[in-house]
Amino acid sequence: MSVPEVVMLATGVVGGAAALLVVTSRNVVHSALYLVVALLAVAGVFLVLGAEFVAWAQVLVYVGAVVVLLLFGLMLTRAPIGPTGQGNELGKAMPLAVALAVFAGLVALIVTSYGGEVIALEHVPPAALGEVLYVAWALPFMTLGFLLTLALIGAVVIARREEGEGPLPEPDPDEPEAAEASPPDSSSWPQRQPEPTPDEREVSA
Amino acid sequence: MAAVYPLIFAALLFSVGVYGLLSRRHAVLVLMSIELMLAAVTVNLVTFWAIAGDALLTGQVFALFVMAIGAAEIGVGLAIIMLIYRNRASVNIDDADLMKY
Amino acid sequence: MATSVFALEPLWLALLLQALAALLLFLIGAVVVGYLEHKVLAHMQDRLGPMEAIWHGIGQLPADGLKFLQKEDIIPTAADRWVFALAPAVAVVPGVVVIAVLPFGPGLWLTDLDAGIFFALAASGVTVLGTLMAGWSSANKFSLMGGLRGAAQLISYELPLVLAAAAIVIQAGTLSLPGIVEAQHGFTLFGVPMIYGIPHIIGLGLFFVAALAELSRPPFDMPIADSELIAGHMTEYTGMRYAFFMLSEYAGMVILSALATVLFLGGWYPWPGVGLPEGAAGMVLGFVITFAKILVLSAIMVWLRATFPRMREDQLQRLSWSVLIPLGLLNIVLVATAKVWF
Amino acid sequence: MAAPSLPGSGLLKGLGLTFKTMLSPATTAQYPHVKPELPPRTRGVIALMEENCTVCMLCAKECPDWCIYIDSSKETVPVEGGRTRTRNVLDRFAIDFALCMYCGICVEVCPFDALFWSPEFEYAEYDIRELTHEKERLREWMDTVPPPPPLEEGAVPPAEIEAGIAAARKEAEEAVAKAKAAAEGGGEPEAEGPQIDEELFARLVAEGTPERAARAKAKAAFVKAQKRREREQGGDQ
Repeated sequence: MSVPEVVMLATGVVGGAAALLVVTSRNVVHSALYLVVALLAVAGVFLVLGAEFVAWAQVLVYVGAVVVLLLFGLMLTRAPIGPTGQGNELGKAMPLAVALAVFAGLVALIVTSYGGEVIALEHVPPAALGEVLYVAWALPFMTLGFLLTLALIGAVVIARREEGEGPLPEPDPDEPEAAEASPPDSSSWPQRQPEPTPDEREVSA
Repeated sequence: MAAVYPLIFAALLFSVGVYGLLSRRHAVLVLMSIELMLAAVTVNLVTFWAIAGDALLTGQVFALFVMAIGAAEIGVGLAIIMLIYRNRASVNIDDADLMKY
Repeated sequence: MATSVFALEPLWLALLLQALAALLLFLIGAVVVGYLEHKVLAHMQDRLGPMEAIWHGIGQLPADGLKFLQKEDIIPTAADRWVFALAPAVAVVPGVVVIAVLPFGPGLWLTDLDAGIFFALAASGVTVLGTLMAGWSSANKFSLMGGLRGAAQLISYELPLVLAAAAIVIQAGTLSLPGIVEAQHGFTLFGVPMIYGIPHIIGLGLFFVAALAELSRPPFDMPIADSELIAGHMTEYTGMRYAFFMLSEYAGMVILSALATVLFLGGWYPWPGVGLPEGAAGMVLGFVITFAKILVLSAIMVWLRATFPRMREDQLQRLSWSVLIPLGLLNIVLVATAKVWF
Repeated sequence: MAAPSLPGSGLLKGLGLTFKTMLSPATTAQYPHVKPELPPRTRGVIALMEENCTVCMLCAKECPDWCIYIDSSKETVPVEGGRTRTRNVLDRFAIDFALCMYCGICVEVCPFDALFWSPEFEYAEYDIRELTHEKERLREWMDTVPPPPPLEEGAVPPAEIEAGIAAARKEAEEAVAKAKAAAEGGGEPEAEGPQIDEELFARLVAEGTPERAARAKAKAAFVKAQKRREREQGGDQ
């Protein structure tokens, strides 16, 4: 076994285990932290394969920005310490069966198609990547930039709080007793009541 | 180096992502599973580039593209989750069923 | 171009020496800058600062380190133990890793990556994870607020930092840090040898402001904000773990000052066009010059800390998104235009 | 209206100020190496002049913290050719400086000048119980009490001191006079009437003031002038 193979196996095992923990962890924040490990392992695989620039881009974009954004979102919505009840239905047979079937199919396909294939590792300097990126791939690259700008604007538009859309509903001036009768629940973050679902509307009607 | 190692690693990441996507109901976890699947795709792209030895470095370039798409997807996805949370006080994707009826 | 002094055989010896050197540089840099901060800040506030340890307090930081070592290591009951324990390490490790690519003199670098500046920025971006982990796992609302502020701040200021560095990369035509120093050495402005910092004054300002914000140093220390958040994400930490956070802050000052030195101030050369003697003398001289530049930049950071009050969170975000980032994009356009033109 | 300034000039001004401060010498006092220069009325610790204490207990009673502990006993003193007398003996006088809030009421109320403020302040202890200091220690601190600060230029001296000086002088003068008389051979001292300020008396009478009132005023003026003279002489000594 050569050095690259050992490194590849090690990163692969670590990354695979971390990925499994991402989807099985009962704590969402832990999931996000395991995702960091999995993505770093992916960067390691890139390094072994000789794609240095892609590896650092993976670290910069995924670990430095995407996971931080995910954690940020998690903490903004709800920052639970300890296991959370939401979305932790483990041991479902169906997803497990589907995932195993996908894995088995993919492995069978890989082994039959690329079983004997050997990669000749070569290091690609970032300069070479830059040359093809800005010459041969210039148009897709610019399109991508345009897409990113659109996504940025779209995200801002979606997440923006509209004028007058405060976290607390405006008290009705006609019914002062109602406002006094129901003091805000101090245990929960002040937020708008969820609208009744159509079923409830039908029942009340 | 044998080509199967990175490919099997990618397959593992992808199927784990599939499992997470199907079994978990937490919206952010679903996003994470999608990220795992995207990472599997980038690993595949880079591996196939390493096997084929493309002069245009197609695999690496596409891996970068996938990363950019992933970042954009996370941005928009989290914005949507924030909005749902603000309106429904829940991050369970089963609660976001207003358009079903 | 010179090769690294660490390019020797066998490989394991080279690796061991590199790791040792990185750790040593990390610690020495952090301690020297820490002492600088103690003294400069003190004199700017009409104080003397540490005076007792050895001579004029030069032993103060090692003494503090010893004190931290013997402190009790407290983990709050409600804390998430593993995440809480790991967070300081996550904050420190990127700093040690980045040291590996920084050139401290001709041949005085541990490794010369082709994508050196890119790697340095990527790795230093990981530090924010430590802040977030610490903030969340402490089970303390002040810590959580500090962690959230830290994450928001570091995400928004990573962009101007990278944009400012990108302009220099365009100018130098290489991502390698020693390569940038050498390219700068041959740079002339209208026939006069010039450091990048003078024509790229916008980039230098952007880089410096963004670096201050990346380090959460005053006036951008909202994540720590001792008057409102106690110590932000570090509130619950004691002893060695707390010392790790302090160490990562000081080492961060060294690293970002060193990056600014390489990108804008000519690296180990006293001035572009002015060479250094060959051999060991040149190495020592180059190291001294680099370190002097790093210390001057760090002293300016301390100076800003002593002068300016903390900004408000919304002002901070506005500064980044509506001033620095547009300015950074404009800077790139200007630099690229100038590069093509001349 | 202030003149419009360049944007950012305020920031530079601030930077300049901190830089100037850095270059100016620091104001830090290097305390353990350099002793601080304390003002004369520093309230460092309370010292006891044991000899002056009469165990009147006023200080202990007035202390808001009840931090003064006094024990005393009666002692009989034989007097030659008379009844024996009793007097109070101070057995214990302690101040708990862990409780003391340095209000200084005990120093103020002491009618016999037994308590003083001393500028001594280095009496920290590792154990809070050792902050209760007994009369021996309090007496030692008496040596560090500075002399009262000199009076201001032209200030009126305290009445009781003046009275004491005047009484002493009068006694001395009487003794001198007596001795002189004895030396002259027992001549009766001339009984002098009260002296008056003749000049003022003449002027007041000329102005039409009743003689008795004028005499009283002139007498008061004379006494005042004499006192001033005495004071000036006292000040010279």
